[in-house]
Amino acid sequence: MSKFDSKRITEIHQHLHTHLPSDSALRVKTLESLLVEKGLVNGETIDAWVELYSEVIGPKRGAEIVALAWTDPEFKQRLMNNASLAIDELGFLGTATGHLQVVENTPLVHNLVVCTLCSCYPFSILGIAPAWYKTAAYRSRIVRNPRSVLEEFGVEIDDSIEIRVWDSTAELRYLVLPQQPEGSKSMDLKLLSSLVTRNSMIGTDRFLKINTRRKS
Amino acid sequence: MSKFDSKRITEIHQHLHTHLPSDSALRVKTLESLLVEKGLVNGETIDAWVELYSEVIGPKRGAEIVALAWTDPEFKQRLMNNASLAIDELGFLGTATGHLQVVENTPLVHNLVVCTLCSCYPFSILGIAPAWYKTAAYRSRIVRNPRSVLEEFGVEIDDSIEIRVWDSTAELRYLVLPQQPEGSKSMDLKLLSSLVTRNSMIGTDRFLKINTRRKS
Amino acid sequence: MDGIHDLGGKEGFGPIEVDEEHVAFRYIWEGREWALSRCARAPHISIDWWRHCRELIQAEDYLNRPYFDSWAQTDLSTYINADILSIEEIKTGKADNSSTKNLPVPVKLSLEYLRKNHRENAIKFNNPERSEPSIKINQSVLTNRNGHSGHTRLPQYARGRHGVIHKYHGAHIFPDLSAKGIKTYQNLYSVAFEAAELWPEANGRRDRIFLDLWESYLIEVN
Amino acid sequence: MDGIHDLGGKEGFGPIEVDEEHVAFRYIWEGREWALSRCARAPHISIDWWRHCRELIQAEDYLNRPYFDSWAQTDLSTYINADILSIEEIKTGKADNSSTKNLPVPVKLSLEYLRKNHRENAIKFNNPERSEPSIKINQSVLTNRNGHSGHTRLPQYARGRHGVIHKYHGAHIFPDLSAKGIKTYQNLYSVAFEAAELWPEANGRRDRIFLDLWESYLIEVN
Repeated sequence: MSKFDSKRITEIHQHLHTHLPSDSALRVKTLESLLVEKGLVNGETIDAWVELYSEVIGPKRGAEIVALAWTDPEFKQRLMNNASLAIDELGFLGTATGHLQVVENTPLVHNLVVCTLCSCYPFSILGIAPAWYKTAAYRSRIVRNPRSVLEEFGVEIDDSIEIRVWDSTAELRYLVLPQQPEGSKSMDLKLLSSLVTRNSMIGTDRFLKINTRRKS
Repeated sequence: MSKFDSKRITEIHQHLHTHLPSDSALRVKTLESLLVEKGLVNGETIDAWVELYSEVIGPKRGAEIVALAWTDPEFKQRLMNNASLAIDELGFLGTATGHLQVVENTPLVHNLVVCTLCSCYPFSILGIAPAWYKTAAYRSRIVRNPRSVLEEFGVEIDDSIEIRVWDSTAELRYLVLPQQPEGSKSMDLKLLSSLVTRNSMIGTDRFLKINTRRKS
Repeated sequence: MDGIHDLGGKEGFGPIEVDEEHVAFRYIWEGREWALSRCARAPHISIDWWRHCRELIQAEDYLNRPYFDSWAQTDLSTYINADILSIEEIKTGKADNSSTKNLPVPVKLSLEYLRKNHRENAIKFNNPERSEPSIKINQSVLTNRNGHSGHTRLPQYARGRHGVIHKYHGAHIFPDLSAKGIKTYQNLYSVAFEAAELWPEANGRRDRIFLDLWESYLIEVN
Repeated sequence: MDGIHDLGGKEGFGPIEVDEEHVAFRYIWEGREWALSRCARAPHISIDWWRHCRELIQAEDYLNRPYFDSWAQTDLSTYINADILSIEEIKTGKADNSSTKNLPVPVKLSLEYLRKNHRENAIKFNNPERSEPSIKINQSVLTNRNGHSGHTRLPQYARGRHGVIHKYHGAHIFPDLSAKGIKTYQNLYSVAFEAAELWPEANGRRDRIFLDLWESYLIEVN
């Protein structure tokens, strides 16, 4: 029997629909405890992965990449040419960034990232994706009505600016390089990276400010 | 303000999603009691409509039409030409049959009816549609995989037979005229109509039998 | 609109419950909702606008809530939109009668009356004065590639596809405009599509799918 | 497959919750599921087969259940399919250890180890030996009109549409076959589409949508 049989998976999902507890926490507990009991995963390794993505890896990494690109033209060049190689210099290469593409905002261009078919995201530099990024509402609307979605995020984009929506349909992940805010030229890397919001690296934020620190 | 504003309806649905009780019976009770209290509907008229479609109007009417078409070639001719006029002779004209089209099964053709966009159905001759007819499963699959759907209904259709699926996208309703079963030539109208299943008039049944009475 | 209601050909909806008990209404509330939908409606409503209001129900509710429940929600939305009911009234279940002073008083109709006069419910949607087709039977047509965000009756699965005119039905009310309160008539045709024209896996299958489509959905082709 | 997951351009999903608290995992179970998905997988699995298994979740569950919940269900389905877990074990929560005798023993990895070696999780999907594009930059292309019932990465909204080759990315694993356990490589391109080519209401809007598409999704046109 083929191990790649859609019909069998459909039947399994029907069984699961009937037999799984409706509480998500219980579902995951069932999966974890069975895998641990069967010796398929190590409980402490699971703890370490949770900690890694709760404490170590998050959008701060992306913000550091952006700040460096603003201040170091040679790094920026390497980043635009091959972002996977460039972030490896910083120790940020990892889950889902084996193929990474940076897309740069300019006065005339605004970039936005989505995955309409699932929820692809550059985990090792932005951490776990925000919940809205994974919703049917964002995935369905952003490719069709990017301007109205941006308005909901409080971002108004002039009609003269071209919006480019990047739908991550392959194993290529995207990072938006936002524009450096006015009046930040003299700031150091640490201060600069604190200006970079997570949303600005996905494209649902555009106008970074020098007097507000990262909120989201 | 336009009375035909999609955005406003979307907002209303969001309010309703939040504020309606989740129990369907309570939702309908709320609607009914408000309309009655406001003098917009008459409670006894509602009772009469329920009774009409519980007791009087149902697939028995369609079965009578079919039996008459089998036995009266002139009626059948009128039925195929203009089904709305023909069923009016029998007193069966009514809800959703103002434009009715009869499609006839033959040894080489099998007809099936669906409404992929909502759930259009010829109420005044078949009564309230069966629940499966209104499911996403039937509506999605019957236009694409009619043969596998028919198999689920226990109906096997030879590859040499053409399947015609009628998707009721307009205000035109369809009634399938099934083939008269072998060995029923001598039967009277009443007996003949008892052989006609509701599903055979939608197309999810094909092979009527003279020794089984209507089940569904 | 490219909504969840446009289900033709979509995959992943599982098996069909075929062994259903044959009963008009499984629950009392189903019958009440059916009857309510027969007795009263918001002013200015058309079947197309009502259908569009149903399509606009949130996708997850559309798929998960019972069928007649979605009718009740649709009715409620049209009454609220027409300022006949308010969210507040629906929350409390108590009517504020100020808003309905000028509406006609409903009549009491008996079962016997409804049975005898049921044919009055057979609504005609065609314009009998217009019955000249502008596209001939057997003519090849290509359907529009796009829909639009309003109500339309050209399903996604039949867009940008080649078919053949099978039958002419006269000029019928055009739903896309009717859903915006504008009553116009347009020629309506049954159009036949080969299964293989619509579905990638249907190659060699001699089945056909028929849709009733209005003239502006169609382009004549050679 | 033309499943519920193929959401691009679909209408009726309502507003976006933009004021979300910035937190990696809202609930403990979300973190556990994320971590589980990093630690173990059913044999023979590919990312494409896993995604297809997620797409096959019943549409109403796909829309209604929380995001990482659907990951857990997907994992469970792949383990059951690989005969590593059974429905019975999942129902009772008790493992029957007979089925996993020959599987490798999992190692214990510390946070420090994971942090230092995280780059090992950056998987490459391209074939570095193949890097010659067969379609030139700026070439006009037409996408396939149809998908198929298996896993594919050409969304419905971009089928049968004209675009322009924007960038070449080398030969990448072809997902449609990878989801069937067959590893092949095919040239991958970013393709740019004018908004007005995809959406009926976008006329005059100077926005573009870029998708990463494999060669066999594309036909060169003039």
